[in-house]
Amino acid sequence: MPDYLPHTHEDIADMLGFLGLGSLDELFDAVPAALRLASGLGLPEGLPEPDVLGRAAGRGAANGAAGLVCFAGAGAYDHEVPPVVRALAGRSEFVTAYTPYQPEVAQGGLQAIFEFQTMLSRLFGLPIANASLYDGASALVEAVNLGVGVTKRGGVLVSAGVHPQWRAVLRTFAAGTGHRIMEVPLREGVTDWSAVEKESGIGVIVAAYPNYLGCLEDLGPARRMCDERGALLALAADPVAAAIVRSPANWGADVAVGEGQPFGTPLSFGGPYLGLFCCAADHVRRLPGRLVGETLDADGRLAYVTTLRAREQDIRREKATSNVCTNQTLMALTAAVQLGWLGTSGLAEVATRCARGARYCRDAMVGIDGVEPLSGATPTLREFALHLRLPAELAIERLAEEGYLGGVALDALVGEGGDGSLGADAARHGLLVAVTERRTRDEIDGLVAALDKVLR
Amino acid sequence: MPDYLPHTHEDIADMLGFLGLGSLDELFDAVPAALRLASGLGLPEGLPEPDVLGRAAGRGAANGAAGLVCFAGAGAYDHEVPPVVRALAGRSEFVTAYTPYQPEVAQGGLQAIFEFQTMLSRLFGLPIANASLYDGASALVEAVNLGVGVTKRGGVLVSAGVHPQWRAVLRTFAAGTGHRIMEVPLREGVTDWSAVEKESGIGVIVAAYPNYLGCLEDLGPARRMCDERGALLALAADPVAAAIVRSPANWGADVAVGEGQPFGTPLSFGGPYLGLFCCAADHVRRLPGRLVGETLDADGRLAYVTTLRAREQDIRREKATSNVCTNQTLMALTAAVQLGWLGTSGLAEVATRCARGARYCRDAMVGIDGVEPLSGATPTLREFALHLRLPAELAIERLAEEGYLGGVALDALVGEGGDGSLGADAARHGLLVAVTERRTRDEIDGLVAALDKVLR
Amino acid sequence: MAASGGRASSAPLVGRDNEPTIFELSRPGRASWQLPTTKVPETPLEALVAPEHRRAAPVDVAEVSERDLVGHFTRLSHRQYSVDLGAYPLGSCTMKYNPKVCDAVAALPGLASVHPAAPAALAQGWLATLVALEAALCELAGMAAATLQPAAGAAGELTGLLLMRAHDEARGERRRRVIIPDSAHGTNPASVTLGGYETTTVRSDERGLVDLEALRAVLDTDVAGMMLTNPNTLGLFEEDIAEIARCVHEVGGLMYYDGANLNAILGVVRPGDMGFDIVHLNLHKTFATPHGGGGPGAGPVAVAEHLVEFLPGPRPVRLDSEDGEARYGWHTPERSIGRVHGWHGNALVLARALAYIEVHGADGLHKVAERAVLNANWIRERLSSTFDVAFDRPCMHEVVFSAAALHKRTGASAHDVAKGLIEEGFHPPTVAFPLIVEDALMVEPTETESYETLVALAEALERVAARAQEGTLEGSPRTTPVRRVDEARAARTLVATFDARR
Amino acid sequence: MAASGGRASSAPLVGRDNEPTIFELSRPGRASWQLPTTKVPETPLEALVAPEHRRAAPVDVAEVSERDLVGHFTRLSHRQYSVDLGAYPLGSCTMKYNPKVCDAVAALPGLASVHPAAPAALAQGWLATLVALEAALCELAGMAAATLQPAAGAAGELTGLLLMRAHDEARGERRRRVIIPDSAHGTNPASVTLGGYETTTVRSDERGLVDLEALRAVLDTDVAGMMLTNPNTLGLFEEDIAEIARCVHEVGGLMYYDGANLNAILGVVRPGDMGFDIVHLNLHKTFATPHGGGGPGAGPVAVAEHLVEFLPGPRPVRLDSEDGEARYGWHTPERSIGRVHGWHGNALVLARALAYIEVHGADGLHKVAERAVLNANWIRERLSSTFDVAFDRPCMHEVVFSAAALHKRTGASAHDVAKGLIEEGFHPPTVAFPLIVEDALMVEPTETESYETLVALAEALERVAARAQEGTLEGSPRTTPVRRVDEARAARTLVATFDARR
Ligand SMILES: Cc1ncc(COP(=O)(O)O)c(C=O)c1O
Ligand SMILES: Cc1ncc(COP(=O)(O)O)c(C=O)c1O
Repeated sequence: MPDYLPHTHEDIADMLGFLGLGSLDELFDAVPAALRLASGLGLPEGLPEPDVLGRAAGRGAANGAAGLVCFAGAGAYDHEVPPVVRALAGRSEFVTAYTPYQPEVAQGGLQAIFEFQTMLSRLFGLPIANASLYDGASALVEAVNLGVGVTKRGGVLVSAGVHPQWRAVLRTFAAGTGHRIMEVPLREGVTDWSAVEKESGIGVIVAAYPNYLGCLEDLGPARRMCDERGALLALAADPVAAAIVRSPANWGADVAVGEGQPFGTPLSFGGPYLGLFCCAADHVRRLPGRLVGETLDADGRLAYVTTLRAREQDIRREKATSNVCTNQTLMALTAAVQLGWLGTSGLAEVATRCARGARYCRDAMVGIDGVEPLSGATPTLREFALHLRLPAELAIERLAEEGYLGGVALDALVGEGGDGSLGADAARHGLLVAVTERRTRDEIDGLVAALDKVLR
Repeated sequence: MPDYLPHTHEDIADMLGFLGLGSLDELFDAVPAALRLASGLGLPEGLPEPDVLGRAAGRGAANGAAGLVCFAGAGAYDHEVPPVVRALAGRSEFVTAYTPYQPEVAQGGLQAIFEFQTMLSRLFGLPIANASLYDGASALVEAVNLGVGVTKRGGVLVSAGVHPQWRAVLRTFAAGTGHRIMEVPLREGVTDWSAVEKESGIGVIVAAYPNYLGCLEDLGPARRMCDERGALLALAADPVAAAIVRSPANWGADVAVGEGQPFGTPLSFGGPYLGLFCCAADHVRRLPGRLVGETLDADGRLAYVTTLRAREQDIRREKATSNVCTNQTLMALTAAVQLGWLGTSGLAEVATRCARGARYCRDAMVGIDGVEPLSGATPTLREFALHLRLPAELAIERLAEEGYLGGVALDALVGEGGDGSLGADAARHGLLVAVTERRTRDEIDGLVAALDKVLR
Repeated sequence: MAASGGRASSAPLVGRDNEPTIFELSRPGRASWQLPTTKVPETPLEALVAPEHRRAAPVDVAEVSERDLVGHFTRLSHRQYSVDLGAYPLGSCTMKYNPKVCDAVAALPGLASVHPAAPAALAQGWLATLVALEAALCELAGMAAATLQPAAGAAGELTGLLLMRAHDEARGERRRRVIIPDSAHGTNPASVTLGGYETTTVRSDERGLVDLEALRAVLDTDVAGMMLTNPNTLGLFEEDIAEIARCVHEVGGLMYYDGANLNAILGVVRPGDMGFDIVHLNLHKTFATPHGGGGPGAGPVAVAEHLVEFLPGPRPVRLDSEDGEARYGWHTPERSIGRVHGWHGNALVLARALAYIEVHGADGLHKVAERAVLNANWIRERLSSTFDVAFDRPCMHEVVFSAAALHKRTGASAHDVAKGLIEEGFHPPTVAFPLIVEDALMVEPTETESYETLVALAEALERVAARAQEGTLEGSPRTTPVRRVDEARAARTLVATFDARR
Repeated sequence: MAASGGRASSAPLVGRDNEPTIFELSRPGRASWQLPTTKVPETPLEALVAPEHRRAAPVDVAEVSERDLVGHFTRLSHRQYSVDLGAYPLGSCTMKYNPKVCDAVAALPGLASVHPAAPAALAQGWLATLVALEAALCELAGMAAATLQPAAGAAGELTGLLLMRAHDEARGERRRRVIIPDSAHGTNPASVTLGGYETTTVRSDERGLVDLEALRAVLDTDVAGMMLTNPNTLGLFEEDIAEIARCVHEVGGLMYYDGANLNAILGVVRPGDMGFDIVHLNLHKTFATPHGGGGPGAGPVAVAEHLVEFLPGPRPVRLDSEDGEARYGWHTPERSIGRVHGWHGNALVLARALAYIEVHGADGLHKVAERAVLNANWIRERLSSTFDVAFDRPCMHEVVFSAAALHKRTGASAHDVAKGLIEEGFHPPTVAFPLIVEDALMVEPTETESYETLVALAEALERVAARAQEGTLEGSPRTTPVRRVDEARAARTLVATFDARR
């Protein structure tokens, strides 16, 4: 059976002859014999493509969730991705290119990222947007690193409204950088900034908008605390909600990060996603990741190129602003295509439809016996948290039997036993429900009926 | 909801203003009012894309056959089409191009067709291959037209081994051209040429190789009859089988036609498929359809262009060799990609695997009680016909319940009551079974067991 | 040594070299194919094919690695213009943008993987698709029923002519002539011949319309019918259509509508209402099923009530059902002319067209016509001082200019203008058709091109005309992978395969 | 008026114009989006978002028709080089051909449409995928377990350093230094800093390998570990690796393997067997998950037994089951350093890599290494008289040349050579890396390029060198959509959005 290697027997003989070698094995003479694998790899023999595709399809079929109507969110959303976006973003020129080290033959990708940067800058209201980071969580880590770098203060106040898994990632990486991460609890779904009034040495304050329970918080207090302490405000913003709510810049954010998955990337079991990163112009020389800029070619023609490369590790090495090299360019390009498809009106329409669906769903659900809103009366947008009579994981299991992925159990996000502001009971019984523009009234009504049944 | 039309209100106003018109309606002033649709079309309003895609998917789900393991053939086969072929043949440059009227910007498509012509010419052994016709049946019609045109004799002997539906198409179009189509019956699965020894005025003799029952016939008698009468031999050849059996040219065919679907085109409920057409060099000026040839550009560089256009209807009008204009170029290009992927060894391998599978399946099936081979001991290749104790349509219905599309009922091909050589009983109880390289031993064993069960 | 498949120098992005053929990239011993593991016993070929049937040597197709296969065809794709790259204002061809959702429909496994001989019970979704499309097309054409079998416009024409014939014969007649205007597309007369009729050409008058007097002069009871497009191939609406139809019907002839130009009148006026009896529709033109570089298309034929009994069969039909649920089957009309396709027509093309119709709906299709006609008239007006408008009246969805005056003045023909336009980044309009206009340039912008694109196209044509004036057009195009090709040489030397090259 | 989206003049096929930005194509009132019919009550925005939270005006993204969107991005794609167009011999980057079957795997709805928070019971197929991939990677690396969370190589490095730290701390230690050779990739030192360590650079000797004496001189109990790629970034195998590992282990340090170059040694020698404790693998290099113009990739980290307890969690694991059927769940190690990704890593990239491994199998992966090394050595030998080979010993999968002599002789730098090569139809090799080689040209042909392609590449580089000699290289590239770009200007003027343009 053929493989992907073009070498014929004659090729190999010719090439070895040219090299004065007697066998392919001699190519590895530099590898000490004692270290070499004596008996080959403990892996099966290769399978033909159709068999491999069949296996993968079999694994796909074993994912029960793939067939369910999706009301799960928590930072990953089931949005419409039209065939036209898939076709364009899937063009092999974009998919099989490397990082644009030779701009003369990479104008296509570079321009698409330039357009992405512009769109994101407009969405978040900040003048600088980079070419992507790994995901929302890693973007948050970089935002904090930037903030600490600017302020030279390692204290970081993080609202407990920030996605619990992002906070976990932040904690992990703080072990290396030594930042002091302090969490600010939620009360009735909004951050209780008063709880940390006394903290000092604060370089960065982090909030989420809307927060992970879906609540729109007043960010005035956070901004004021920043002003008082000379700290930077870093916002984790939902980029879809941003189409209809106040922008990070409007709240006075110095850095805004987010998860760009909703812009054209399928749910994909969590990745590859798209870390969004924007900042004020002051901080551009500390920007993590790549940045595409405009310039001229030898003939004076407009051209695009990655710029301010002196920040990056291939030049600054240990003094680089970040270690990120390979990022998520294809997802950024996909977002540019998806946003181009949505356009000004479509983006607002999607956000509005999400909010409508969520409102409709929430109103119906809080009417069910055994369901309470978790965040009290705080306004929510496209997602909301409920307290169920049953443990949420159990409810989700039963809803799956009815054909719905009914949401995300808070337990699964914050870990059993809750986290800080979310007590063990709330975590255990908390269900986060998200509604996108794809969900129909029938589907919502169906979920509501199923939940009612499940809770009986 | 947006549509695909880019015109804004301002655009329309501007453009109408430029034209001195007051409304879009005035654009149609030339259309007599009495004729115009007063009340609009009796069609529903437009649906958004996702709804339309959902509907189509719903219709797809209503096709039970899509989920069955396919042993149906009769000229349409379930062959392997790898992702790489789909990706390349699906590139939008190929899909959304027009017929190459401007060769300077169509070298890509033209060269691909030039390569297709070369591959087909090598496969069938004849020097000239055109750029495709609608399907195998239409290619046969054109072959007969060419033969009658060359010989100036309207008598056409057609073996009953030619696909019954192709023969039907031939009869339909003969009503226009006035050819006298005479069918030559089969006996024990092979054409009984002796039955038509006395016919005169014969311009073309048509045979199939293998014939539609899967039998490999000796074509020597047909060729001899042609030689005796100065008639042309037109062969309907299976292009996959051709990889391992004698080529049309080798049998002395003047024209060879076939159905090219097996080369990269999915089953597609019967279309778009690919009419293959090859002929001897003598007849090139009577060739139907398009032909790509090589030439030079103004700088002396090799270039491709459609050639001998003077045969075509846009120039010769009523004297054209054929009326075919739009053909099946994309399928021809797909075939070039698929054949490139298969290559010399893969093409032979596919054919051999089909023959192996068919042999294995046939051997097992004829052992079942209630099953007899329909064509006696005549050798078959990738497909074979059986006589079942039950009506074949009933058997197929029951096999479907077991998960198999068990074959094609001869009835469905020849019409109830049989045709010529195939009596009503044989037609009713005849099942045509095809095995491609995709069918596994387990699948074949499963079908055999199911058939055994069904016939009990 | 074989040519390198790794050099991208044939891709216009980096170079202008020729792309080697796949045969030049081929190297014995390479391969790409991979086939599933089947565990079927590996009977040797010798035991499968008797010597008298066995091929002597394998077919030498080509031997390349998957990597080189991909490089080769990707580079070829970059040497090919397409709608997705830019405007394609080819008159008569209706090269509009094809919504990608239709590709997604055609790729659905539930549609694409169905065998055409699957019993009706197992293909209900397909039958429903075909029945729905037939109904929609009939509504658009003002007809009673349709066959979806014909694979392209020309196949539809011939089918229509055979229907005419069957109709004749059913009346015990044997009419011999079919009338066609001199502006007609070449497939019309070619089909007439294949339908067993003779073509009688009727000339166009100074309006660019059928000359009524000339028509009346050739009408008699030997006339089986008349083929017409309306708007005609000059982009003009045949205003006298009612009268034409009346005259043809009066002698017992049938009216055949060539639907290649239906885009102009969707939802405005219907062929049936104009008096036509038989209509073919080019789904690959009007209903945006992409043209594939030369096909596949589909050319369904719709007919008035009195011809339904002759339609090709088997036809997809909705069956009576007791439970009210839709059930579909096949039915062949009593006096059917028979099959015109090996199976059921270009089914996936039909599915695309239905999706296109559903997504547009009644209102959307009407808008298509409006905007197509608006665009064409804007271009007509804008360029009327640069080129001569062939006929001095508003056009429908396309407009025919004549470069004859320019040609005489500057030596630059319509052909030269076309080559110059390529350098400006546009695919040229249709040239040299229709035949009755000297140095014709036939522009069909289609409704999917924007106002800005029209302006850019007009400006580009103006620049080209200016270059003609300067005498600098001859070397065009200079920016394409190859420059002007020698068509005559191709016919003279006739190298139609790689093997004929040496 | 907005720019025309219908002009293809920016596509190299027909022209050399700039492609307008989507913002220039934009025209108020146009749109492409279509959303499903949901029948959800149309509550007005005002009732959904309180005034104090409401955005004042919609975000002005861009307003284009679907047709112009398609034209725009299709034209942009024609302005982009890619593996599918031709060879891409970027050293250190391993730009091999990516089998299309992996795209098909990643597109499977059963994989692509699964929500990452779906309960384990509903994501068994995904968990099985991850567990299978982890096992295969561990076998290839000679390690005990792995985390699949890191999204790229650099993320893997930092994860590895945090594991080092956790290991230190578990022993009650607080070591401060990590050793890195001067040839290392820039992400290594950058990660060291983020891991809270200081970088100690150790120089390479005249062999291009770690200078053992220099290494011994910097080793002490303050050293947490050493990061190394092997083969190193000069394409050379560190022959003393066993001794290096011994020395580092002797002072209590850990050995970290940067897996960017694993392609060279697949199935030949394993990092674990060389003495490494922590290994990251660049799936987007070795396992042919396409690079996407800059990502996504995946950088799983595999570790030796003694570090398993620190791995990030939650980890996909196979559960004990009574019925023998495989069941999967999540498990977080006791002393886990915590999450390093928002979810489970770049899952679809992981699925691609598994498919790649399955289709190749043990033997196929070994062949990958053999052919990659064969190709690199052939190029090395062939070009050794044209450029200086940086180090005079056989290379592994890539080779570093120095254009320093050429530069001195002709004034043409490695950068100039790269630009000249573009005109020859090849993407250039990596230039200016590794930093320790003056005027470095780092060529990595990869195993998927054929002998013919290597010959063509060598010939092209020879022609470029000859042009350097003639002094005609400076103006290159002249065939690309833009010519040499002014990188300094970009940094000076900093226009990183369309809005900053004016
Ligand atoms: C006016 C007219 N009639 C008929 C045809 C023939 O249609 P087809 O090419 O689909 O056979 C065409 C297409 O070129 C046409 O433009
Ligand atoms: C030697 C080496 N190490 C590390 C990296 C970093 O990997 P990534 O770009 O995936 O973060 C690279 C990739 O450029 C590399 O070549």
